[in-house]
Amino acid sequence: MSVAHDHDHGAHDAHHHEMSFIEKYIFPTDHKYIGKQYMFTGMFMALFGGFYAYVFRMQLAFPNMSVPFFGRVSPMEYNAAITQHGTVMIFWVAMPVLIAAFGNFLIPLLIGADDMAFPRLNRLSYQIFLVSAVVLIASWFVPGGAFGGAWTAYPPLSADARYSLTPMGSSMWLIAVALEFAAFLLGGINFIVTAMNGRAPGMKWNDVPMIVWMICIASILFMASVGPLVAGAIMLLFDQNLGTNFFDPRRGGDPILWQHLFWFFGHPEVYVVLLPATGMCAEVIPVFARKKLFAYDTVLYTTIGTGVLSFFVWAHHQFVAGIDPRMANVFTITTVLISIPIAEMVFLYIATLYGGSIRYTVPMLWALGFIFAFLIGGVTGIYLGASGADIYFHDTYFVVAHFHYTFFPIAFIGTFTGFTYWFPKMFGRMMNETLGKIHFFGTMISFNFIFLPLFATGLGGDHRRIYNYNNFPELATPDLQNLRILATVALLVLIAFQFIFIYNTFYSMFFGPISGTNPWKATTLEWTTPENPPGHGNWPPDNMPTVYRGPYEYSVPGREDDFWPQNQQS
Amino acid sequence: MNLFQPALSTFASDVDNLVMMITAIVGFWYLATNVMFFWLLWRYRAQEGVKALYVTGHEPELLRWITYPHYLIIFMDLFVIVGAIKVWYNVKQNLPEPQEVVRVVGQQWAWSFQHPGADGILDTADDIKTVDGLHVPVNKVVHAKLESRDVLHNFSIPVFRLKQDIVPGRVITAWFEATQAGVYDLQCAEMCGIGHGLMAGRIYVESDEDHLAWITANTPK
Amino acid sequence: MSAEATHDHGHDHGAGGGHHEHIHPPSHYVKIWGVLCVLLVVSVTGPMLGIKIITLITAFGIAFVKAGIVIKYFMHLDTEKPIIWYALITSVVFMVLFFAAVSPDVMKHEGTRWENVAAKAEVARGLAAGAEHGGGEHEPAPAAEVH
Amino acid sequence: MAAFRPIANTRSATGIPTAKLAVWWLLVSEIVIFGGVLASYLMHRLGHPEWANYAVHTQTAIGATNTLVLLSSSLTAVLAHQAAQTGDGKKAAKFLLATIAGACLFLCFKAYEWHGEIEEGFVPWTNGFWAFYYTAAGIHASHVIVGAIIMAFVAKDAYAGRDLHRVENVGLYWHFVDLVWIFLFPLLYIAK
Repeated sequence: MSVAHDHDHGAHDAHHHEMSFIEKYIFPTDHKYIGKQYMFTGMFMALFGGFYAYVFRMQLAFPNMSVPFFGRVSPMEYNAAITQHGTVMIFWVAMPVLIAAFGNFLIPLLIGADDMAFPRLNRLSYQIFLVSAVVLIASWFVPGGAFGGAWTAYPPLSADARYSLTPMGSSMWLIAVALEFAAFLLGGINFIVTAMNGRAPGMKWNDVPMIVWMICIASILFMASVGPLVAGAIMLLFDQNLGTNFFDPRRGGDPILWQHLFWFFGHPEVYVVLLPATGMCAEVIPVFARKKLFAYDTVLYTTIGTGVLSFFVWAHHQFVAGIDPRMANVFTITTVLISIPIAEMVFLYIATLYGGSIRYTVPMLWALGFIFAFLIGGVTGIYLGASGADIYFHDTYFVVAHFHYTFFPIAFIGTFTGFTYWFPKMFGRMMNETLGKIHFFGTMISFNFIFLPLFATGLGGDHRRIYNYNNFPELATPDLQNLRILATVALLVLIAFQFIFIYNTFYSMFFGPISGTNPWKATTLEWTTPENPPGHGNWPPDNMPTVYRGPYEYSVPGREDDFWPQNQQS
Repeated sequence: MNLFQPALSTFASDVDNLVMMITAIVGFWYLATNVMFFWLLWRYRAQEGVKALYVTGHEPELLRWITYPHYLIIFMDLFVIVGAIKVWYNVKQNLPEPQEVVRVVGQQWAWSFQHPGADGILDTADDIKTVDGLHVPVNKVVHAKLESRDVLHNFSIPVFRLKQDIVPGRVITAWFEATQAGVYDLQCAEMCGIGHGLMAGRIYVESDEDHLAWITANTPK
Repeated sequence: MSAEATHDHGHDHGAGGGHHEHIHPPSHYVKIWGVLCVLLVVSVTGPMLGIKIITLITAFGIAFVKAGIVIKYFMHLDTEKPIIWYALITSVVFMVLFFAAVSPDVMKHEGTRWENVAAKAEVARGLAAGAEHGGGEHEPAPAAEVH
Repeated sequence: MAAFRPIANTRSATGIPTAKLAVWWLLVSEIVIFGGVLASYLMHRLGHPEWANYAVHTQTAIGATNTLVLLSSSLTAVLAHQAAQTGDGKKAAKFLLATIAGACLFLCFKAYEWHGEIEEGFVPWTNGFWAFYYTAAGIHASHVIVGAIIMAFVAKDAYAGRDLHRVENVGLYWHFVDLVWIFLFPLLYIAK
């Protein structure tokens, strides 16, 4: 250790080193390019996830009709569509975009570093992720078809091809998910270590922007919860292909074990993607309210509290799934208690608005839209966490509507918040505000019209994962069917509005007005780079930023400017 | 428009009342939060010459606005927890003495039912086996022994507010007491493969005389 | 030993920037290895007595002692920053939590209103077959109905 | 592998070297992976008294020998670290090679052991015990293989006097592999 002094030269050499095209764009180690790779891969996968949603919503609204661009939907294809929709949206859209893309792009910039601590590990993480996406997409085209046993993959259905009838599809699905976990474990270690060790001189723990905390805490949650499921995935893979009997009750295994392994990860996973999305709000709201984040320390404690509590609640997904009923009481208590830190966090974000000077820009609208939509997702969770009510709601569309009121704000509204806010930093140009507002209102309104009707059908008894309700007399009523059609039509509207976003993104990327380095007049370090978008290394190596104050110093009394950048000495 | 399924078991209205109570509590919070939210959005919109306040949020007189509602949330959480556990205990843990025991077997993708027959005892010669139709007497405590031949299924009767997964290799006992005669849906509510959407059954809740007549007519010779 | 380990020699290691560590002579590590080998012998011979409580203490109690020695003297966790301790302990605690919450369903074969008949049959079959048949091979799994 | 190091890598706000911190976090994620397997095994083992009849067929002698091999390779790993601390890269490389030799020896014993058991008809799909036996030991063995490969790269650099801090980091990983075996040994072999 005492001889490892050569790094000083290494750091300098690299800044003089000209990069080839391949090094810069195909196999980059620069955190900003890896972040963009994750971003666009995730958005590309979202197209597939959205297409699957379109297919099965059309089938539900107009049973057995031929769906345009797809054809008639068989029960097998329907099951595959819902399974792949869930898997893709969580593992290949929410995770890569919220954690990996924003984590890669933002962490070094916001802590005043030139790159991640381990750039090549970072590149390896993206490459594994890319392979996992390829394996997943390939699994849709193998003989037997794509895996259709729901994204929870409960055995014995998932463990035995004689039950699932997708011998290759289920194994490839499992391998893709396991590879994706490996990619995010590597990425997560990188994020945590970079934020712990790589901070700019002078940056104390309470000078760290909230989004960095959120992504790191999310990475720690992921790391601490995914292990049992990695082990479980290996066991399930052996069950599928070697004929072992971990989860097969005919031969001494236990299917309940998989459910626990899955949800021990699956519930913290919700918070893994939630925290970065709330972090976006914590960054964006102070900027456009021109006001300090309300009670920084308390926001941080509620985040940590949420993270820790999220490990104690997982079995509320299994209340009626065959666990011992006595355990359900414990998990009801812990589940309802998680409302305490989460409610406090939302209150604090709302309190940040008090006394502000609020500018309704597009990123601000998205951040406020997140709070509005997530509130509905949050309060409806109480119904499902309360074991007695969950007896009726379990596996109905009420659950579907509830978790879409959390996941849609997280994965899409959160992403739009961050994407529109940091777009000038990513591409050096501004997005079109008018198109942005049309996209915002179109998306928010149609989104509510998709999922509010689904709360109603859930109350009416609609079970999930049913490809045609005509087989159930109580559910084949015109009232329920009209609500299903309403939801489907709203989905089509929602999809149509996304084309505005895609157009706005690509047009602004090349032809938008030049933004300048700090268009929002924000205080955090990413807005202080000399070049915009920042060049390799972000800052000149001999002039890295030093931090003198917290990240949210807006409207400080006695100062002419209403913002006070973190790196300004006075 | 009548969306909601009628409540037709002894505990169905308990579940519904719990849902109502939760609706009252979270509805209050939802409305209160939104009123505050939109009022702040309107009141503190950017205005010419008005600078934002500079507060950290740790000032006691401001933080009060967060902590007091917060204590109230903790207090109301207790109601939700107690209410949920009471209903749960009644439906899932407590097991009243059975007046009839039936066996429910799920398999891909059909139900089969074994009724105790005239002697009221399962696994005797006069058992009645049916496919996709479960016959039970009204106003009697019925135990259902849930078994599966292959994968996970779920024994769900929405009008009874009853739902229980069926796990292969296990025998799980569910109970209900129907309060009104009629024919209702019985559904599989756990993903069980390609035919999951076809796995429908019917439950025939019959008055004592009708039930007796059905037993007499169907007892195997 | 611990007094020696916490003694600060103020040796600065480049990459660490202020990370202090004491360098032990090789003989120190060989001694610890000797202790570990003795513990290994105890953990193998203890169960040969055939007394259950001694088996448990020697097999698992000593495993924890050995683990503690490796963690302290080989991995030098005793001189590491507390944050590392917290992270490692937390992950272990989560696994204990996992075990505690899952074992009522998986370890136990019956509970409130449920009974794991398949597992009970498996136990009965395995015990009846006895140690002679050793492997406890299954009969070929019954083929699932083909639909 | 005189790699380019970003400035972020050379900073140390926590006082823990960056690479070492990463290894500790890696170990956290490994603890939960092995924790998942071992917790699952343990709850089945305690619920299935008949597994004692199957565990009789594991060969304690080979398990104990392999424990000795891993303990000794941990010793050479820590001696390599000690040599690296004194700045002696060549000596560190030699000790690392000895550790790799230990890893290979471990794998040879493992292969011999598994070969014999498979010959006797004990395969992963025989029953639950053997499924866990092969899976848990197999995941562990894959860590042994990965550790040996990484150590080969580190030894090559250390021999040339480069990146000596990596000797300690790979050693940490190796001690963890040893730790897992310390628990696997009584769980799979001794408890009968």
